[in-house]
Amino acid sequence: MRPAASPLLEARALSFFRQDEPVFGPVDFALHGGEIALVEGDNGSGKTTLMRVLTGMLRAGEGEVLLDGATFSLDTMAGAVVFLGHQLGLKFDLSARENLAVSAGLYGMRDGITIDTALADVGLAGFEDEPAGRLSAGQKKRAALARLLLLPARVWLLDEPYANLDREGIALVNRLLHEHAVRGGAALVTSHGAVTFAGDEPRRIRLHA
Amino acid sequence: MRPAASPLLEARALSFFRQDEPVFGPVDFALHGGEIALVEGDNGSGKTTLMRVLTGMLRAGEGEVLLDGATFSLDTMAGAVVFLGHQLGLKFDLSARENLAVSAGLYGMRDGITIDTALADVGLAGFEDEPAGRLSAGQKKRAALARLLLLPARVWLLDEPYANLDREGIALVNRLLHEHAVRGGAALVTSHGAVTFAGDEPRRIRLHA
Amino acid sequence: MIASLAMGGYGAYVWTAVAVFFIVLLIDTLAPLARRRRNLRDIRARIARQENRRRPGTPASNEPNA
Amino acid sequence: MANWVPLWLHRLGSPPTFYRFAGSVYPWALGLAILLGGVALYGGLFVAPADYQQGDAYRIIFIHVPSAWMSLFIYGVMTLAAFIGLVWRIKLAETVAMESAPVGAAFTAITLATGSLWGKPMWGTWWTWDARLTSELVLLFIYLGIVGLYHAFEDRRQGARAACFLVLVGAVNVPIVHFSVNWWNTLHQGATIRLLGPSHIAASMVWPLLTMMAATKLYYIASLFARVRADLIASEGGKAWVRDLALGPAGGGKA
Amino acid sequence: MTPGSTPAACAALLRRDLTLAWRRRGDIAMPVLYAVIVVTLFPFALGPDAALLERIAGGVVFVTVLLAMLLSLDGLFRPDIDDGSMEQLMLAPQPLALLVGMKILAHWLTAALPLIVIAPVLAGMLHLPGPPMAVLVLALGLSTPLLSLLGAVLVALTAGTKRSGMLLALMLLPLCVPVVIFAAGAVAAAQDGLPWIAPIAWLGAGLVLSVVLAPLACAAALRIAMES
Amino acid sequence: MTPGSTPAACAALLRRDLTLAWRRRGDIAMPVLYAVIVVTLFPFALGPDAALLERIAGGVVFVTVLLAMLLSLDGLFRPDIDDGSMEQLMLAPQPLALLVGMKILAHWLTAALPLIVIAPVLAGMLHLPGPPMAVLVLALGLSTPLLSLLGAVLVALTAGTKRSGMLLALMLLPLCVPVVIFAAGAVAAAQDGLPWIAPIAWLGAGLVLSVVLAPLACAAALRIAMES
Ligand code: HEM
Ligand SMILES: Nc1ncnc2c1ncn2[C@@H]1O[C@H](COP(=O)(O)OP(=O)(O)OP(=O)(O)O)[C@@H](O)[C@H]1O
Ligand SMILES: Nc1ncnc2c1ncn2[C@@H]1O[C@H](COP(=O)(O)OP(=O)(O)OP(=O)(O)O)[C@@H](O)[C@H]1O
Ligand SMILES: [Mg+2]
Ligand SMILES: [Mg+2]
Repeated sequence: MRPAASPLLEARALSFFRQDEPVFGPVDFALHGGEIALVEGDNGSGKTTLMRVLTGMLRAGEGEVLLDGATFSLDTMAGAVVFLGHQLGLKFDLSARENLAVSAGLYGMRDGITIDTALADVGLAGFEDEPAGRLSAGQKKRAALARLLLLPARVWLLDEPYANLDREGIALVNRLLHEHAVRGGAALVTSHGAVTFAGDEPRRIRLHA
Repeated sequence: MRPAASPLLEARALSFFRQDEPVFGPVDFALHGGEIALVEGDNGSGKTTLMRVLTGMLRAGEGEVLLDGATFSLDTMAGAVVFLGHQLGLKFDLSARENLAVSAGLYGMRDGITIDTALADVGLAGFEDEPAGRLSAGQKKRAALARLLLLPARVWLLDEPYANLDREGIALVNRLLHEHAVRGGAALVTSHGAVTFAGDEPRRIRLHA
Repeated sequence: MIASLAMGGYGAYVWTAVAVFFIVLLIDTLAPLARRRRNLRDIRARIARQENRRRPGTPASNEPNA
Repeated sequence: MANWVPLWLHRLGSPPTFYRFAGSVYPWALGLAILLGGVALYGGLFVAPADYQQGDAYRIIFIHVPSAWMSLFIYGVMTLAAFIGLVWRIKLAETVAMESAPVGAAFTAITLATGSLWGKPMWGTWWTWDARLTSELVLLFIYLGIVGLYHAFEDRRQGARAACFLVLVGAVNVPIVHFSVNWWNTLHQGATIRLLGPSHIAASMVWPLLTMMAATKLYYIASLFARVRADLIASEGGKAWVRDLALGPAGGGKA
Repeated sequence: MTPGSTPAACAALLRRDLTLAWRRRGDIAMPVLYAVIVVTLFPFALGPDAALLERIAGGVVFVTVLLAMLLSLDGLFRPDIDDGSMEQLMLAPQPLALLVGMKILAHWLTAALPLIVIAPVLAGMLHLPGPPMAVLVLALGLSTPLLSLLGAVLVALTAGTKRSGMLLALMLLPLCVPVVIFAAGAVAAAQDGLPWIAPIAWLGAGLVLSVVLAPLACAAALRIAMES
Repeated sequence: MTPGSTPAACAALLRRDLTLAWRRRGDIAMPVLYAVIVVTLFPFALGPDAALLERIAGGVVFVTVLLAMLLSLDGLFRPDIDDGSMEQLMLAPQPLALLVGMKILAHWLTAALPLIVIAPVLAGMLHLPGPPMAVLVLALGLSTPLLSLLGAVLVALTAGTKRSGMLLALMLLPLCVPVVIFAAGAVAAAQDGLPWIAPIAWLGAGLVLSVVLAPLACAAALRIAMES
């Protein structure tokens, strides 16, 4: 684990405006390696919006995002962050294995892991060659979770990773998060608070509508 | 409440095949007025598929579906069933109010309710004129739930109504279901079992993958 | 006067051109004025709605039921 | 580039300031435009003598040519504004570029219509596919594409940025329109009217033309300002000054 | 009109589709602009020879209108299927064929009518003279609803597939051949001063037939498409 | 090629797009069939006069190829944006312009190349003789990548909007005008036995310029499009 001098991901007085109305108020947090934070908020409180601002896809209204102590921008820091959104980024015509191969080609691969072990780890053993479009809603989510396992990124931004998963799937997400923290990574997870977050008691960031 | 002689919705040895493999095994159940059943099953166990078979959208492989004691078919029975699927059927360019007006025009309206009271009831007061596309994921779901309130259909088929909702939203779904049962309606609800079903203890139908 | 209006037989062309000029520019003048009025009306409606959201559920609210 | 540009623009670019400024200029610009336009038309249609070749049909020139000039001039203004808007992210510049487009499209449409109306008696056809006519038609499409792209976005600011981009891409067409008569042999006449050098036509024809040119420029300013005001209200909807305006006694009334 | 009755349902659906079109009124203008631009391309590609252009004017305008309608057809059922509205239409207590008929009507009003209005201008740019122009408008008035109806059946058939735009074009174009032959034939006949009533009458007959049959076929095709 | 390096990323993306195209190889055939059918419509609409058809052959083939490419352009970025893949591309450690360039290359290979192959057949159907045919193929070889690149920039601009198909046509066609004039002009010159090198050289110059600039512009436009 690296010295936690500068936090991996930091937001300073971050806010976002739509037509001059704040979607979420100024948010401050600092995530060091090994930390996981849960962003909670009711429907419409701006969780998804916050995530997109953190990836650099939306331009922050005020405040700034720092990655490893440096101002984050898509050009300089790309590759350090992996994002799992409402849209999973799976090509329905490619098999789960092929989908992961593309991600690995783009982002590189963590040492000591293969695509097939990652798929087995998320419970999709036997579905490797099934086109992603034929998987059920929850199985698709699992395939997307396998990406997290595979890629070397140290910061995970997960938007509602629990949605559509059964109990076992939720436990899986928690295990992945735990292992990631142990490896020294940081993760920000949103949830509308209806599912119990079963891992170690995490940091909580609340958004208010 | 009508005499519960013949059940409102009945499935007899119902099953569905994809490429000759059963997606779900033979399912039997009978829902009388005032009854609510929860379909549970892991990811990929066929809950969505069962729902689509029940609406008549997919043709049952074996077995049959009876509505009010008569064989169900799209032509004869339409209007008695209202279906809420993964796709909510909202037009993003129309306001919540306009969306409901279309549904009311198509299906008719229950007595003693107006579109605005239905919207207020699901917590969207003040959002009536907002284009549905600008609502957050959970707010969209609520707008779709308002349809249930408005339409006179006696059978509700709800596919994962709890997904994307915050705690208050889940309570809302339970209240709607309860009121529907009291009025003598029947409802079939799927859930992947990760959310606690907080209403009166319902009937449970389990699907196995 | 009549003669000059007839434009030596080309009156139809010249006067249609003048009419096109005025009609197009008239529409172009009126459009933003109407839009400004509509925008102000929308903003008033939005303010009213936001007030409504702050004090939610005035009609038909039986929330504690759940 | 020097940073006095953003500084200066930021000062005038404060939306409420500009809103008030535009509101006070608007009636003067429009009034003067109508006045000058009336004088020019009177001069052109009744005072100026008939052309020895074209008879009275040439009088369309007093509408056609100033409109044609405006159709190009406005695109030039848009290009400049779009560039400033994209480089320095100045909202007002984006707005000016976007709100100029409909006015430019209007003048382009007028040019096409009056050109056709002139072409029928002169060339015996409403339309030919000569270089200047066609490039002017393409200019209309570009204007419409810009307007369409701007409105296709849910988010106005985002739409403005995308459409500003398109403005820059489409700018190549402007020199083509202007120089087409020199580059290709066409039916359309070349620069017969010289503003400075000795011109082939009588002074009584030149002054209405110049007056009309001034009138169209003023009209452009008036229309642009009215549009920018409408746009500012929509895009600044959440700000206090707009709320005050909306809730104000006369519902905004005069600014 | 009590809500839920058949007239109310038809009115609600028609109003919905027209409102949606109005909200995106830019999209209504698009087929028109597309047609204008395609027609404009021909003189560039062929050179500005007026006699040649006049000779091909009728044909080019028909082909262009056809292609413009084709592009807009893809949006006839696809959005409703994608957002779940189609399921609601199918479960509604009204006959699906009727509801589908309303959707086709709305489509014709928003996509084809503006094209008919602009067609004389396009033909004029290609130097088509006045009298054939009247026949052109008449032929378009009969052939565009025919294309809407035929197109709707095909678009319903392809609705179950992911990307249907091209597939649709492929399936529709052969069906359009007779329509194009009759319509362009009528204009050509008018241009040459020959009688042009017969082809127009054929178009009319085809239209009557398809007004009755197409919505039924369309509803059946949609049922199949939704079974996936 | 270690995974994550720039060549590996480009290869992975190119392979992905080509595999996807292959999985839907029906869709590759679509533009070709579309072009075939549109070209076939002309003899029906204009009558089977061989001299007339030969006169318009070059122009009609160009316009048709252009329209066919236009239809396929819409699918260049839209699916990636809709399913969340675009976000992954933007967050990847490689320069976006390069990745976008790969996507454009894949698009040209799958959408334009088959059209170039079929074009001589189409021109033959319209009675275009042999020597101008060679010029036609050459002109297409230079103008289709140009169209892919220009189209990609515009399609990226419209990517943030809901429905882009028609808008794209409106924006692209003015930019195509010079391309069509030069390309069809070269064929016409060859048909008349005049020198045709100059327009071809212009096309080449335009192509070189846009190979360099278009991917950059495209990446910038996509950034704007994703901000919604
Ligand atoms: C639809 C048809 C026509 C179109 C689209 C058209 C377009 C234009 C444009 C764009 C200009 C401005 C060029 C510039 O400032 O660089 C222009 C100028 C002019 N047009 Fe036309 N025109 C049309 C028909 C005609 C006809 C029929 C005549 C007269 C026979 C005519 C006479 C002129 C004259 C005298 C000028 C001023 C030239 C100069 O001083 O630069 N135009 N036209
Ligand atoms: N594209 C958009 N345009 C305008 N407003 C939007 C848009 N997307 C979201 N909003 C608004 O922004 C607010 C925050 O939305 P967001 O999607 O971030 O909420 P959320 O916290 O993710 O909610 P949920 O739990 O329902 O997914 C909501 O009030 C919503 O209405
Ligand atoms: N269009 C399809 N084609 C082929 N197989 C499919 C299709 N849709 C679903 N399946 C398969 O059918 C099975 C049941 O899918 P279904 O969507 O009904 O599951 P579900 O119970 O709704 O799961 P979830 O909780 O994840 O939504 C899954 O194994 C899935 O792989
Ligand atoms: Mg969300
Ligand atoms: Mg499901």
